[in-house]
Amino acid sequence: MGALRQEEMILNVGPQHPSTHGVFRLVVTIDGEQIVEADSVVGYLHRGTEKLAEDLQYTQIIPYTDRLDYLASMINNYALVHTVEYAMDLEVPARAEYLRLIVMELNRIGSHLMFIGAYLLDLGAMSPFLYAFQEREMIVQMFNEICGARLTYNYMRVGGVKWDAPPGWLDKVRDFVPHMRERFKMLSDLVSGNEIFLNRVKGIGVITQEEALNYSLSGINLRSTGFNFDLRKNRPYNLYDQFDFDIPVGSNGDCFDRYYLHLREMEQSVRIVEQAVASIPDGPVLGKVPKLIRVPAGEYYTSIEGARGELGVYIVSDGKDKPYRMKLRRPSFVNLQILRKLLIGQSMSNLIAILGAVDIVLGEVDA
Amino acid sequence: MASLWGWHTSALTGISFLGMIIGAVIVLLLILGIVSYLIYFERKVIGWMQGRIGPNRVGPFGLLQSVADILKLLIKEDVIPTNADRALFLLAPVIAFVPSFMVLAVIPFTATHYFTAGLNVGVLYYIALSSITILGIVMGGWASNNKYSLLGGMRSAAQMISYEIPLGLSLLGVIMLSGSLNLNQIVAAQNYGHVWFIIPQIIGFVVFVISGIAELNRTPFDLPEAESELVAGYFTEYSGFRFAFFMLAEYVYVFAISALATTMFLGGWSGPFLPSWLWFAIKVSACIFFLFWVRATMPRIRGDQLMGFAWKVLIPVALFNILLTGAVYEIHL
Amino acid sequence: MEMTPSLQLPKLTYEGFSDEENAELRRAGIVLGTLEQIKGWARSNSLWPLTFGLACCAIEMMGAGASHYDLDRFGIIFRASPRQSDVMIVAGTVTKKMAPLLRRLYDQMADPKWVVSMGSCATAGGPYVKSYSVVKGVDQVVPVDVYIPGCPPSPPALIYGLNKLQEKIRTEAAGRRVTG
Amino acid sequence: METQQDVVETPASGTAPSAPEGKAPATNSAPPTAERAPESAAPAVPAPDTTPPPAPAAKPAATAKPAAAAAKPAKPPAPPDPRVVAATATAEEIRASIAAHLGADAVEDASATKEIPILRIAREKWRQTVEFLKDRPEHAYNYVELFAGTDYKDYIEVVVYLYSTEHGSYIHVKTRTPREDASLPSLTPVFAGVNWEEREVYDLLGIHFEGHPDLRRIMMWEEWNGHPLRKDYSDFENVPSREGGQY
Repeated sequence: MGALRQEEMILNVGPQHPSTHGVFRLVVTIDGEQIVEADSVVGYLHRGTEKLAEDLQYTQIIPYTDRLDYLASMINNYALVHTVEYAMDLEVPARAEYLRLIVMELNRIGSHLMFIGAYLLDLGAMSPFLYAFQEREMIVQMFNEICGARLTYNYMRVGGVKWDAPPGWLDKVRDFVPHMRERFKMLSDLVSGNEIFLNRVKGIGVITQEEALNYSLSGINLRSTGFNFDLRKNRPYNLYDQFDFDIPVGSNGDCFDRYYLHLREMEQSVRIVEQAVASIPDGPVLGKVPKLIRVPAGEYYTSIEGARGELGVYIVSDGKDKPYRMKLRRPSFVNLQILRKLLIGQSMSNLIAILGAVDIVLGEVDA
Repeated sequence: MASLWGWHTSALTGISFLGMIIGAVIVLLLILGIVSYLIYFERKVIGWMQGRIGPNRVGPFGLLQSVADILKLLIKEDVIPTNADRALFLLAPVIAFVPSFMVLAVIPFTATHYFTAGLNVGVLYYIALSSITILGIVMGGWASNNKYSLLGGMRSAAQMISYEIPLGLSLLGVIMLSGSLNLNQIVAAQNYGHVWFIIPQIIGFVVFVISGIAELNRTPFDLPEAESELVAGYFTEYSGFRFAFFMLAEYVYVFAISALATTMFLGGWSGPFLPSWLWFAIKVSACIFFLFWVRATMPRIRGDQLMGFAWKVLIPVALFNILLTGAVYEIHL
Repeated sequence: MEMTPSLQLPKLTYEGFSDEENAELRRAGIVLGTLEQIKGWARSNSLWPLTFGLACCAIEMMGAGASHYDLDRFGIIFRASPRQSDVMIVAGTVTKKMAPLLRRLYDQMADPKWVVSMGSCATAGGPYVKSYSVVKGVDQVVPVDVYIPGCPPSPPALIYGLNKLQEKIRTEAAGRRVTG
Repeated sequence: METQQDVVETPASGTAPSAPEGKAPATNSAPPTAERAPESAAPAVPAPDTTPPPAPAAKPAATAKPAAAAAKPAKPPAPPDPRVVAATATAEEIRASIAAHLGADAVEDASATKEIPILRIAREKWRQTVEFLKDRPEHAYNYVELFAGTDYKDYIEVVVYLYSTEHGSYIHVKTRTPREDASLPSLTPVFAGVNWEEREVYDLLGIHFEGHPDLRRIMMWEEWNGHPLRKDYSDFENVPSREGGQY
């Protein structure tokens, strides 16, 4: 053959690239079509939320949590108020907890729909994205009715929620449940059995259980490896221990499992919503909360099951009305670390399939 | 007008040469019109399939949408990147675009063959010319001095070379049945036999459709311009009317391959009651609709699977089809 | 304002000229003026935005492109390559780390090009105006044509903003200046 | 599709590790009567450790009048929170276990917040102790939940919340480093998942992690000046150099 000069090529994927879902940059070194090194560069959306929070009262921080994981803002809201309530040992009225649970699970459905749409768009299927957005739009409009915002809700307060559900809203949710059940079948019929799709995601990007734990993965990334860990069951918060639902768990830890678990998890969320709407009590939606919220001095950490994994808030308080330090445990940020390990040795065309399945939201990665 | 397609049998005169020029210009304008409404049709059809409306604001029912798009692209700045290979960069869209029009010369649009060159090697001519476009694409990808473009161009070359073979092989069955490479005579053969070649050549047709979509770089084989992977593939760096040339070439090929499928497998312009051009238009539209339908439905295939599919599945199947056709032909006659 | 230049003869007013001069210019430049308007018509009806989602607003931008709102009605389709796009919708917070790249993408776009600043973060820093890492408004980096308020603006707001941009393109093509 | 039908669906208390007691939703916990007072007053929770006051003046403010506590001012000698007592006992147990293997000076302090045991580890023994907690089967804290750093006036503290997927228990360990030339042993060799977290703390708080495989700034670019999460950070004093970013 003689001396054929070969060299590796460095390819910058992002920060403006259609499939990085935002401003995420991936510097991959490729040898032909094979990836030999992958370096993730994040921080293009670093907005300094943690620093800003040190100058804000607890109620004022809630809108900032909306903008972290902007696909599941309700869950982010809850993560913060839950920690404050835990630190203050506040009691929340039952109706408020029910409303929180309903909006959180609806938001989980909306977020997962977005994942499915965007993931399939990455894989080249255009239509599922638009189909997924139709249902997401319904959820968003329900949120719009209950709190007046489509994306950044700022709905929860320490000790309850800001507004009670408007008249007829719960009926809408009730009607949404059977509608969503029908759409599940369609959503999974769209591509789940498609030979091309299966070939692209089966056995790709396999994570083992030990790796997953070592990399502190959480959420669907962890459950796809077969490890059953969902904070809604393992460390119940809100009212999750009163409802009947299952935690779908994968077996192979590959991209298909991660895709499929999103579908399955939505079904469980619909179940929870159905039960909650059926049994929601009447009553106030905001508990007895001091006007100025002061968290007693100390360090508190609680975590909940966000749409992308364990979402935790760590507050160091010196007893004032503002946190001395607030740290957010962002699941996307932690989950994304495993990307390098998954990519090395893969071919270029698998890059998109693997990156998409890790399911990141850049607002959360960069905070 | 007969002089237009009979140029190789009769002497070339000034009048016949003028006729040829006029005929070519008419076809060109016609195709431009068809292509711009093809794009409109695609956006509408895919929009409806996705529960959307599609363009409806520009002109009545959005009919002027493609006109606005093309006009805008023509008057947009034509960026030539500093580090690009200037000459090749400028040449590439032309090389990609010209063959796409040239292949239309052999397609019999109507029963009268006004604008059709009665080439005796029509099928070969089509396949040979359509391969030239690959050169333009690879050139454009390389000359852009952009890694995404390069990857797109390379993928395109690999894909097209692989799929040329099953495409050609799938047509062999038709040629064996009709006994001619002349597209006019292939249509005539389907007329006399009263059976479209899609029926005896169903295997060949399936192979043809799959490799035809791959030739067009359309979903699910749109790897060279995979938006989510390669930004815009080989024409990432092209803007303005050079980009428009690539786009037009792509859609002209959509029309051309549908016309070829109609001619080879669906009886061409033949059909009862309606005029022949209308029959041709209906059949071509059906083929084009199928292509758009596939685009709205399928995810993208992966590169290595794409190649494996061409070499391990399509080529053996096409060869088997030839063998079968030969055997049946021998026994039957 | 109705702008159907191909159907009606426009009445142009050139900036900085008296009425008589305007009449003179109009008589001389009527062909040119109409050509400009046709260009403006084509450009305004074929706005291809760059997919440039930065943060939360990107989701609403995608929502505007999805079935319920369908930007394709207006001939707006998203392009991934800056070379082929006409308008950059800056949807989200621009950080100091991202700003040079944003400028580079803007420079890569072919003329004529426009910028829409979507949401309060892109307009003026929004809720992150006190942050150490956020650019206080994308107009410090690139010239902005249309600002859309909201955090994030809803898809109808985005569509309204894009319609305003179309109107602006047509108005400018007709020789008038767009003012506040 | 069919292959996925065998997905395991575990009921609440199946293979899942039992939830740590007391980490219940706020509605289920005891009413907020007298628990707050011992938080800062009971000897079980040494206030200077769990909540080092940022300024000397802040301490009186902390104990004086949290608005909620003001509602119950008439019960000064409240009994200590049973959760804190239990957690402190657990913390002491673990401390003894660590002391037996790594020396008595490894753990500087053992306390608790609510139901969570807190251990403060000596800076030099930081990695060994975490490794010990991970590897010993009786502890088996194999999952990092939180990694955070906090800047106090005279030191920087790094906290790690460890969870044991086997025992279902979790623990809060921390260590301190001086603000000048802040450095700590890196935990990345023990837990791969803290790689980026340590980079973030390095970027925003300026702690140098020894033994980290790839210690670079993660949120800001390399030419950025200063560490924003430090309390004395100022936008005006820490103007970034103009080489990397233009702004």
